[in-house]
Amino acid sequence: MVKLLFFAKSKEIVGQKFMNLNFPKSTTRNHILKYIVKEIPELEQISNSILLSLNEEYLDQDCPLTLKAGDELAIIPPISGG
Amino acid sequence: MVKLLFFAKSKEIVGQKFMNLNFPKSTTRNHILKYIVKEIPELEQISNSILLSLNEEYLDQDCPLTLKAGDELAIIPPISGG
Amino acid sequence: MDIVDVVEDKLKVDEITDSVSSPSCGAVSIFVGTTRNNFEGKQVVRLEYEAYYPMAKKKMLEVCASIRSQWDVENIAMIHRIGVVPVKEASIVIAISSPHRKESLEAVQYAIETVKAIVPVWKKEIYADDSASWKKNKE
Amino acid sequence: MDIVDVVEDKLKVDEITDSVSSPSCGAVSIFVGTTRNNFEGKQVVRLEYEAYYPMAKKKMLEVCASIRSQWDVENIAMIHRIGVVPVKEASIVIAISSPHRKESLEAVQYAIETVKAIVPVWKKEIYADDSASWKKNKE
Repeated sequence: MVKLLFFAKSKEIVGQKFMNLNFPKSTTRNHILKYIVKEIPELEQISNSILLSLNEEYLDQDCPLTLKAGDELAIIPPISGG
Repeated sequence: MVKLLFFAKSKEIVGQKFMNLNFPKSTTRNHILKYIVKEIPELEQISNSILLSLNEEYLDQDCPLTLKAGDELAIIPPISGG
Repeated sequence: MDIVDVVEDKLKVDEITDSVSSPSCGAVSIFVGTTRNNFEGKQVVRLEYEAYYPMAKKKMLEVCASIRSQWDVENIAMIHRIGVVPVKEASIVIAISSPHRKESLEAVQYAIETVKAIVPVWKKEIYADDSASWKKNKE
Repeated sequence: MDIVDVVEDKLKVDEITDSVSSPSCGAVSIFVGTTRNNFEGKQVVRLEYEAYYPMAKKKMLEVCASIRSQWDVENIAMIHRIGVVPVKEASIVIAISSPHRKESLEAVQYAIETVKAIVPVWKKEIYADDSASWKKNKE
Protein backbone atom coordinates (compact mmCIF):
# COMPACT_ATOMS: atom_id res chain seq x y z
CA MET A 1 0.00 0.00 0.00
CA VAL A 2 1.24 3.44 -0.96
CA LYS A 3 -0.05 6.65 0.63
CA LEU A 4 -1.18 9.25 -1.88
CA LEU A 5 -1.41 12.84 -0.58
CA PHE A 6 -3.55 15.64 -2.02
CA PHE A 7 -2.93 19.35 -1.67
CA ALA A 8 -4.62 22.60 -2.65
CA LYS A 9 -6.92 22.19 -5.66
CA SER A 10 -6.42 18.41 -5.82
CA LYS A 11 -7.48 18.15 -2.17
CA GLU A 12 -10.58 20.20 -2.88
CA ILE A 13 -11.46 18.02 -5.87
CA VAL A 14 -10.94 14.70 -4.08
CA GLY A 15 -12.42 15.95 -0.80
CA GLN A 16 -9.80 14.27 1.36
CA LYS A 17 -6.19 14.75 2.38
CA PHE A 18 -4.85 11.32 1.47
CA MET A 19 -5.76 7.88 0.26
CA ASN A 20 -4.08 4.46 0.48
CA LEU A 21 -3.79 2.81 -2.91
CA ASN A 22 -2.26 -0.36 -4.31
CA PHE A 23 0.00 0.73 -7.12
CA PRO A 24 1.83 -1.61 -9.49
CA LYS A 25 5.27 -2.18 -8.00
CA SER A 26 7.40 -1.56 -11.08
CA THR A 27 6.28 1.58 -12.78
CA THR A 28 7.18 5.06 -14.05
CA ARG A 29 6.01 8.59 -13.27
CA ASN A 30 3.64 8.60 -16.26
CA HIS A 31 2.15 5.22 -15.36
CA ILE A 32 1.55 6.40 -11.80
CA LEU A 33 -0.27 9.47 -13.08
CA LYS A 34 -2.42 7.41 -15.46
CA TYR A 35 -3.20 4.97 -12.67
CA ILE A 36 -4.23 7.82 -10.33
CA VAL A 37 -6.53 9.34 -12.96
CA LYS A 38 -8.09 5.91 -13.62
CA GLU A 39 -8.75 5.42 -9.90
CA ILE A 40 -9.88 9.02 -9.28
CA PRO A 41 -11.35 10.31 -12.56
CA GLU A 42 -12.18 13.76 -11.11
CA LEU A 43 -8.45 14.51 -11.22
CA GLU A 44 -8.33 14.33 -15.01
CA GLN A 45 -9.21 18.06 -15.28
CA ILE A 46 -5.93 19.04 -13.58
CA SER A 47 -3.73 16.14 -14.68
CA ASN A 48 -1.82 18.27 -17.18
CA SER A 49 -0.76 20.86 -14.64
CA ILE A 50 0.28 18.71 -11.69
CA LEU A 51 3.62 17.36 -10.57
CA LEU A 52 4.15 14.18 -8.60
CA SER A 53 6.50 13.65 -5.70
CA LEU A 54 7.74 10.39 -4.24
CA ASN A 55 9.01 10.48 -0.66
CA GLU A 56 9.31 14.27 -0.83
CA GLU A 57 11.26 14.40 -4.08
CA TYR A 58 9.80 15.63 -7.35
CA LEU A 59 9.44 13.00 -10.08
CA ASP A 60 10.65 15.17 -12.91
CA GLN A 61 11.40 12.52 -15.49
CA ASP A 62 9.63 9.46 -16.68
CA CYS A 63 12.23 6.91 -15.55
CA PRO A 64 11.52 3.39 -14.32
CA LEU A 65 11.03 3.23 -10.57
CA THR A 66 9.98 0.72 -7.95
CA LEU A 67 7.35 1.48 -5.33
CA LYS A 68 7.48 -0.23 -1.95
CA ALA A 69 5.06 -0.40 0.96
CA GLY A 70 5.13 2.79 3.05
CA ASP A 71 6.13 5.01 0.15
CA GLU A 72 4.52 8.42 0.08
CA LEU A 73 3.34 9.84 -3.22
CA ALA A 74 1.90 13.33 -3.48
CA ILE A 75 0.01 15.30 -6.10
CA ILE A 76 1.61 18.73 -6.36
CA PRO A 77 -0.59 21.28 -8.13
CA PRO A 78 1.15 24.45 -9.38
CA ILE A 79 2.86 25.95 -6.33
CA SER A 80 2.30 29.49 -5.13
CA GLY A 81 4.30 29.95 -1.97
CA GLY A 82 6.32 32.95 -0.90
CA MET B 1 30.83 85.74 8.76
CA VAL B 2 30.55 82.19 7.51
CA LYS B 3 30.16 79.19 9.81
CA LEU B 4 32.66 76.42 9.14
CA LEU B 5 31.75 72.97 10.52
CA PHE B 6 34.17 70.15 11.34
CA PHE B 7 33.36 66.45 11.47
CA ALA B 8 35.12 63.20 12.31
CA LYS B 9 38.91 63.44 11.86
CA SER B 10 38.80 67.16 11.06
CA LYS B 11 36.90 67.79 14.30
CA GLU B 12 39.49 65.81 16.25
CA ILE B 13 42.33 67.77 14.63
CA VAL B 14 40.79 71.18 15.18
CA GLY B 15 39.40 70.29 18.59
CA GLN B 16 36.09 72.06 18.05
CA LYS B 17 32.83 71.51 16.17
CA PHE B 18 32.69 74.80 14.29
CA MET B 19 34.35 78.17 13.80
CA ASN B 20 33.15 81.50 12.42
CA LEU B 21 35.47 82.85 9.74
CA ASN B 22 35.54 85.84 7.40
CA PHE B 23 35.98 84.41 3.94
CA PRO B 24 36.51 86.44 0.77
CA LYS B 25 33.08 87.00 -0.72
CA SER B 26 33.81 86.03 -4.32
CA THR B 27 35.68 82.78 -4.39
CA THR B 28 35.85 79.18 -5.61
CA ARG B 29 35.96 75.79 -3.91
CA ASN B 30 39.76 75.61 -4.25
CA HIS B 31 40.25 79.10 -2.85
CA ILE B 32 38.05 78.26 0.11
CA LEU B 33 40.13 75.18 0.83
CA LYS B 34 43.42 77.10 0.56
CA TYR B 35 42.02 79.80 2.81
CA ILE B 36 40.94 77.23 5.42
CA VAL B 37 44.37 75.57 5.41
CA LYS B 38 46.05 78.97 5.77
CA GLU B 39 43.83 79.83 8.77
CA ILE B 40 44.03 76.33 10.31
CA PRO B 41 47.40 74.83 9.26
CA GLU B 42 46.77 71.57 11.18
CA LEU B 43 44.26 70.66 8.47
CA GLU B 44 46.90 70.47 5.78
CA GLN B 45 47.57 66.78 6.58
CA ILE B 46 44.05 65.81 5.44
CA SER B 47 43.44 68.52 2.86
CA ASN B 48 43.86 66.11 -0.06
CA SER B 49 41.18 63.73 1.15
CA ILE B 50 38.42 66.08 2.23
CA LEU B 51 35.37 67.40 0.45
CA LEU B 52 33.68 70.70 1.13
CA SER B 53 29.98 71.39 1.36
CA LEU B 54 28.19 74.72 1.17
CA ASN B 55 24.72 74.89 2.71
CA GLU B 56 24.47 71.07 2.72
CA GLU B 57 25.50 70.57 -0.90
CA TYR B 58 28.83 69.14 -1.99
CA LEU B 59 31.13 71.54 -3.81
CA ASP B 60 32.27 69.08 -6.44
CA GLN B 61 33.72 71.44 -8.96
CA ASP B 62 35.91 74.48 -8.78
CA CYS B 63 33.39 77.00 -10.09
CA PRO B 64 33.09 80.67 -9.08
CA LEU B 65 30.74 81.17 -6.17
CA THR B 66 29.67 83.93 -3.84
CA LEU B 67 29.57 83.52 -0.09
CA LYS B 68 27.12 85.50 2.01
CA ALA B 69 26.66 86.02 5.73
CA GLY B 70 24.99 83.02 7.38
CA ASP B 71 26.31 80.51 4.86
CA GLU B 72 27.35 77.18 6.29
CA LEU B 73 30.51 75.54 5.02
CA ALA B 74 31.56 72.09 6.18
CA ILE B 75 34.66 69.97 5.94
CA ILE B 76 33.64 66.48 4.90
CA PRO B 77 36.36 63.87 5.51
CA PRO B 78 35.95 60.54 3.67
CA ILE B 79 32.52 59.26 4.66
CA SER B 80 31.90 55.85 6.21
CA GLY B 81 28.20 55.56 6.96
CA GLY B 82 25.94 52.57 6.49
CA MET C 1 23.23 27.89 10.74
CA ASP C 2 20.17 27.17 8.61
CA ILE C 3 16.78 27.79 10.20
CA VAL C 4 13.75 26.71 8.14
CA ASP C 5 10.21 26.44 9.36
CA VAL C 6 6.55 26.44 8.40
CA VAL C 7 4.39 27.99 11.11
CA GLU C 8 0.83 29.14 11.71
CA ASP C 9 1.67 32.18 13.82
CA LYS C 10 2.33 35.77 12.89
CA LEU C 11 5.93 36.23 11.73
CA LYS C 12 8.18 38.50 13.78
CA VAL C 13 10.80 40.21 11.65
CA ASP C 14 12.79 41.36 14.69
CA GLU C 15 13.16 37.88 16.13
CA ILE C 16 14.06 36.36 12.78
CA THR C 17 16.64 39.10 12.15
CA ASP C 18 18.16 38.53 15.59
CA SER C 19 18.29 34.79 14.97
CA VAL C 20 20.65 35.26 12.01
CA SER C 21 22.75 38.22 13.13
CA SER C 22 26.27 37.43 14.17
CA PRO C 23 29.20 39.39 15.62
CA SER C 24 31.33 38.47 12.61
CA CYS C 25 28.77 39.85 10.14
CA GLY C 26 28.28 43.37 8.81
CA ALA C 27 24.99 42.81 7.02
CA VAL C 28 21.61 41.18 7.29
CA SER C 29 19.42 41.25 4.18
CA ILE C 30 15.77 40.44 4.62
CA PHE C 31 12.86 39.79 2.30
CA VAL C 32 9.31 39.95 3.63
CA GLY C 33 6.47 38.75 1.41
CA THR C 34 3.20 40.42 2.40
CA THR C 35 -0.44 39.94 1.48
CA ARG C 36 -1.79 42.38 -1.12
CA ASN C 37 -5.33 43.71 -1.06
CA ASN C 38 -5.89 43.42 -4.79
CA PHE C 39 -5.38 41.18 -7.81
CA GLU C 40 -6.30 42.32 -11.32
CA GLY C 41 -8.79 44.79 -9.93
CA LYS C 42 -10.45 42.33 -7.54
CA GLN C 43 -10.39 43.05 -3.84
CA VAL C 44 -8.55 40.36 -1.87
CA VAL C 45 -9.90 40.01 1.68
CA ARG C 46 -7.47 37.33 2.81
CA LEU C 47 -5.06 34.63 1.72
CA GLU C 48 -5.00 31.03 2.87
CA TYR C 49 -1.78 29.08 2.61
CA GLU C 50 -1.18 25.38 2.91
CA ALA C 51 2.04 23.40 2.73
CA TYR C 52 3.32 19.89 2.29
CA TYR C 53 5.14 20.36 5.59
CA PRO C 54 8.06 17.90 5.53
CA MET C 55 8.75 18.35 1.83
CA ALA C 56 8.54 22.15 2.17
CA LYS C 57 11.16 22.11 4.91
CA LYS C 58 13.33 19.71 2.93
CA LYS C 59 13.19 21.95 -0.15
CA MET C 60 13.93 25.06 1.93
CA LEU C 61 17.04 23.33 3.28
CA GLU C 62 18.02 22.59 -0.33
CA VAL C 63 17.70 26.30 -1.10
CA CYS C 64 19.99 27.02 1.88
CA ALA C 65 22.57 24.54 0.59
CA SER C 66 22.40 26.06 -2.86
CA ILE C 67 22.93 29.56 -1.42
CA ARG C 68 25.99 28.36 0.50
CA SER C 69 27.47 26.86 -2.66
CA GLN C 70 27.27 30.30 -4.31
CA TRP C 71 27.82 32.94 -1.61
CA ASP C 72 29.80 33.39 1.58
CA VAL C 73 26.94 33.82 4.04
CA GLU C 74 26.80 33.12 7.76
CA ASN C 75 23.24 32.31 8.86
CA ILE C 76 20.04 31.76 6.89
CA ALA C 77 16.47 31.80 8.19
CA MET C 78 13.41 31.03 6.03
CA ILE C 79 10.08 30.99 7.78
CA HIS C 80 6.84 30.50 5.84
CA ARG C 81 3.53 31.20 7.50
CA ILE C 82 0.54 29.08 6.54
CA GLY C 83 -3.18 29.20 7.33
CA VAL C 84 -5.01 32.50 7.03
CA VAL C 85 -2.73 35.51 6.42
CA PRO C 86 -4.60 38.83 6.61
CA VAL C 87 -3.83 41.69 4.23
CA LYS C 88 -0.53 43.50 5.02
CA GLU C 89 0.84 40.66 7.14
CA ALA C 90 3.87 38.59 6.21
CA SER C 91 3.54 35.17 4.57
CA ILE C 92 7.29 34.63 4.37
CA VAL C 93 10.42 36.09 5.91
CA ILE C 94 13.87 35.24 4.60
CA ALA C 95 16.84 36.70 6.49
CA ILE C 96 20.49 36.11 5.62
CA SER C 97 23.58 37.43 7.36
CA SER C 98 27.00 37.80 5.76
CA PRO C 99 30.34 39.39 6.64
CA HIS C 100 29.95 41.82 3.70
CA ARG C 101 26.75 43.24 2.30
CA LYS C 102 26.96 42.12 -1.32
CA GLU C 103 26.63 38.42 -0.48
CA SER C 104 23.47 38.60 1.61
CA LEU C 105 21.82 41.09 -0.77
CA GLU C 106 22.34 38.78 -3.73
CA ALA C 107 21.53 35.64 -1.76
CA VAL C 108 18.19 36.91 -0.46
CA GLN C 109 17.06 37.71 -3.98
CA TYR C 110 18.06 34.23 -5.17
CA ALA C 111 16.41 32.70 -2.10
CA ILE C 112 12.94 34.13 -2.67
CA GLU C 113 13.04 33.29 -6.40
CA THR C 114 14.04 29.71 -5.66
CA VAL C 115 11.60 29.21 -2.79
CA LYS C 116 8.80 30.35 -5.08
CA ALA C 117 9.94 27.88 -7.72
CA ILE C 118 10.45 24.68 -5.72
CA VAL C 119 8.91 24.76 -2.22
CA PRO C 120 5.50 23.00 -2.12
CA VAL C 121 3.30 25.71 -0.62
CA TRP C 122 -0.04 26.82 -2.04
CA LYS C 123 -1.90 30.10 -1.78
CA LYS C 124 -5.61 30.65 -2.25
CA GLU C 125 -6.91 34.18 -2.70
CA ILE C 126 -10.35 34.89 -1.28
CA TYR C 127 -12.09 37.89 -2.85
CA ALA C 128 -14.68 40.33 -1.53
CA ASP C 129 -17.41 38.62 -3.60
CA ASP C 130 -16.68 35.26 -1.84
CA SER C 131 -15.07 33.77 -4.94
CA ALA C 132 -11.63 32.22 -4.51
CA SER C 133 -8.71 31.19 -6.65
CA TRP C 134 -5.67 28.95 -6.19
CA LYS C 135 -2.69 30.95 -7.38
CA LYS C 136 0.28 29.86 -9.46
CA ASN C 137 3.73 31.43 -9.21
CA LYS C 138 5.11 32.71 -12.48
CA GLU C 139 8.00 30.74 -13.93
CA MET D 1 6.05 58.07 1.80
CA ASP D 2 9.75 58.68 2.49
CA ILE D 3 10.90 58.34 6.08
CA VAL D 4 14.52 59.33 6.77
CA ASP D 5 16.09 59.85 10.14
CA VAL D 6 19.31 59.91 12.12
CA VAL D 7 18.77 58.69 15.68
CA GLU D 8 20.75 57.74 18.77
CA ASP D 9 18.53 54.88 19.88
CA LYS D 10 18.62 51.19 19.08
CA LEU D 11 16.96 50.49 15.73
CA LYS D 12 13.84 48.33 15.72
CA VAL D 13 13.53 46.34 12.50
CA ASP D 14 9.91 45.38 13.26
CA GLU D 15 8.73 48.95 13.65
CA ILE D 16 10.59 50.14 10.58
CA THR D 17 9.18 47.27 8.52
CA ASP D 18 5.66 48.07 9.72
CA SER D 19 6.15 51.73 8.87
CA VAL D 20 6.66 50.91 5.19
CA SER D 21 4.29 47.99 4.69
CA SER D 22 1.15 48.74 2.77
CA PRO D 23 -2.02 46.81 1.84
CA SER D 24 -1.27 47.36 -1.85
CA CYS D 25 2.23 45.87 -1.57
CA GLY D 26 3.38 42.27 -1.80
CA ALA D 27 6.97 42.79 -0.71
CA VAL D 28 9.19 44.57 1.77
CA SER D 29 12.94 44.29 1.24
CA ILE D 30 15.17 45.27 4.10
CA PHE D 31 18.88 45.83 4.57
CA VAL D 32 20.36 45.92 8.07
CA GLY D 33 23.96 47.03 8.49
CA THR D 34 25.44 45.59 11.68
CA THR D 35 28.63 46.14 13.64
CA ARG D 36 31.33 43.53 13.04
CA ASN D 37 33.71 42.36 15.75
CA ASN D 38 36.77 42.33 13.56
CA PHE D 39 38.69 44.28 10.94
CA GLU D 40 41.80 42.87 9.29
CA GLY D 41 42.43 40.64 12.25
CA LYS D 42 41.96 43.36 14.87
CA GLN D 43 39.20 42.96 17.45
CA VAL D 44 36.62 45.74 17.23
CA VAL D 45 35.01 46.46 20.59
CA ARG D 46 32.61 49.13 19.40
CA LEU D 47 31.84 51.64 16.67
CA GLU D 48 31.11 55.31 17.10
CA TYR D 49 29.14 57.10 14.42
CA GLU D 50 28.63 60.79 13.87
CA ALA D 51 26.61 62.61 11.24
CA TYR D 52 26.17 66.03 9.70
CA TYR D 53 22.50 65.78 10.69
CA PRO D 54 20.63 68.10 8.31
CA MET D 55 22.82 67.29 5.30
CA ALA D 56 22.58 63.55 6.05
CA LYS D 57 18.79 63.72 6.02
CA LYS D 58 18.81 65.85 2.87
CA LYS D 59 21.06 63.36 1.06
CA MET D 60 18.93 60.42 2.23
CA LEU D 61 15.88 62.14 0.75
CA GLU D 62 17.84 62.53 -2.48
CA VAL D 63 18.48 58.77 -2.46
CA CYS D 64 14.73 58.24 -2.01
CA ALA D 65 13.96 60.48 -4.98
CA SER D 66 16.54 58.68 -7.09
CA ILE D 67 15.00 55.30 -6.17
CA ARG D 68 11.54 56.54 -7.17
CA SER D 69 12.86 57.71 -10.54
CA GLN D 70 14.07 54.15 -11.22
CA TRP D 71 11.64 51.74 -9.54
CA ASP D 72 7.95 51.50 -8.75
CA VAL D 73 8.13 51.39 -4.96
CA GLU D 74 5.57 52.42 -2.38
CA ASN D 75 7.27 53.46 0.89
CA ILE D 76 10.91 53.96 1.80
CA ALA D 77 12.43 54.17 5.28
CA MET D 78 16.12 54.86 5.95
CA ILE D 79 17.15 55.19 9.56
CA HIS D 80 20.81 55.63 10.52
CA ARG D 81 21.85 55.20 14.11
CA ILE D 82 24.70 57.35 15.45
CA GLY D 83 26.67 57.45 18.68
CA VAL D 84 28.04 54.21 20.07
CA VAL D 85 26.80 51.07 18.30
CA PRO D 86 27.83 47.86 20.06
CA VAL D 87 28.93 44.78 18.12
CA LYS D 88 26.02 42.91 16.44
CA GLU D 89 23.63 45.86 16.66
CA ALA D 90 22.29 47.72 13.64
CA SER D 91 23.83 50.99 12.46
CA ILE D 92 21.41 51.37 9.55
CA VAL D 93 18.08 49.92 8.49
CA ILE D 94 16.69 50.52 5.01
CA ALA D 95 13.21 49.13 4.29
CA ILE D 96 11.36 49.50 1.00
CA SER D 97 7.91 48.22 0.07
CA SER D 98 6.70 47.58 -3.47
CA PRO D 99 3.69 45.96 -5.13
CA HIS D 100 5.98 43.29 -6.66
CA ARG D 101 9.17 41.88 -5.17
CA LYS D 102 11.68 42.66 -7.90
CA GLU D 103 11.44 46.43 -7.43
CA SER D 104 12.10 46.55 -3.69
CA LEU D 105 14.87 43.93 -3.90
CA GLU D 106 16.74 45.94 -6.51
CA ALA D 107 15.98 49.27 -4.86
CA VAL D 108 17.30 48.25 -1.44
CA GLN D 109 20.61 47.19 -2.97
CA TYR D 110 20.91 50.52 -4.80
CA ALA D 111 19.88 52.37 -1.63
CA ILE D 112 22.63 51.03 0.61
CA GLU D 113 25.29 51.54 -2.09
CA THR D 114 24.20 55.14 -2.62
CA VAL D 115 23.81 55.97 1.06
CA LYS D 116 27.36 54.75 1.61
CA ALA D 117 28.57 56.93 -1.24
CA ILE D 118 26.89 60.27 -0.51
CA VAL D 119 25.41 60.56 2.99
CA PRO D 120 27.76 62.45 5.37
CA VAL D 121 28.08 59.97 8.24
CA TRP D 122 31.38 58.87 9.79
CA LYS D 123 32.37 55.71 11.59
CA LYS D 124 35.23 55.25 14.00
CA GLU D 125 36.32 51.76 14.94
CA ILE D 126 37.63 51.30 18.45
CA TYR D 127 39.86 48.25 18.90
CA ALA D 128 40.63 46.04 21.89
CA ASP D 129 44.07 47.69 22.28
CA ASP D 130 42.39 51.14 22.66
CA SER D 131 43.57 52.28 19.27
CA ALA D 132 40.95 53.72 16.93
CA SER D 133 40.52 54.47 13.27
CA TRP D 134 38.18 56.61 11.18
CA LYS D 135 36.90 54.41 8.39
CA LYS D 136 36.41 55.18 4.73
CA ASN D 137 33.78 53.52 2.55
CA LYS D 138 35.14 51.88 -0.56
CA GLU D 139 34.23 53.57 -3.83
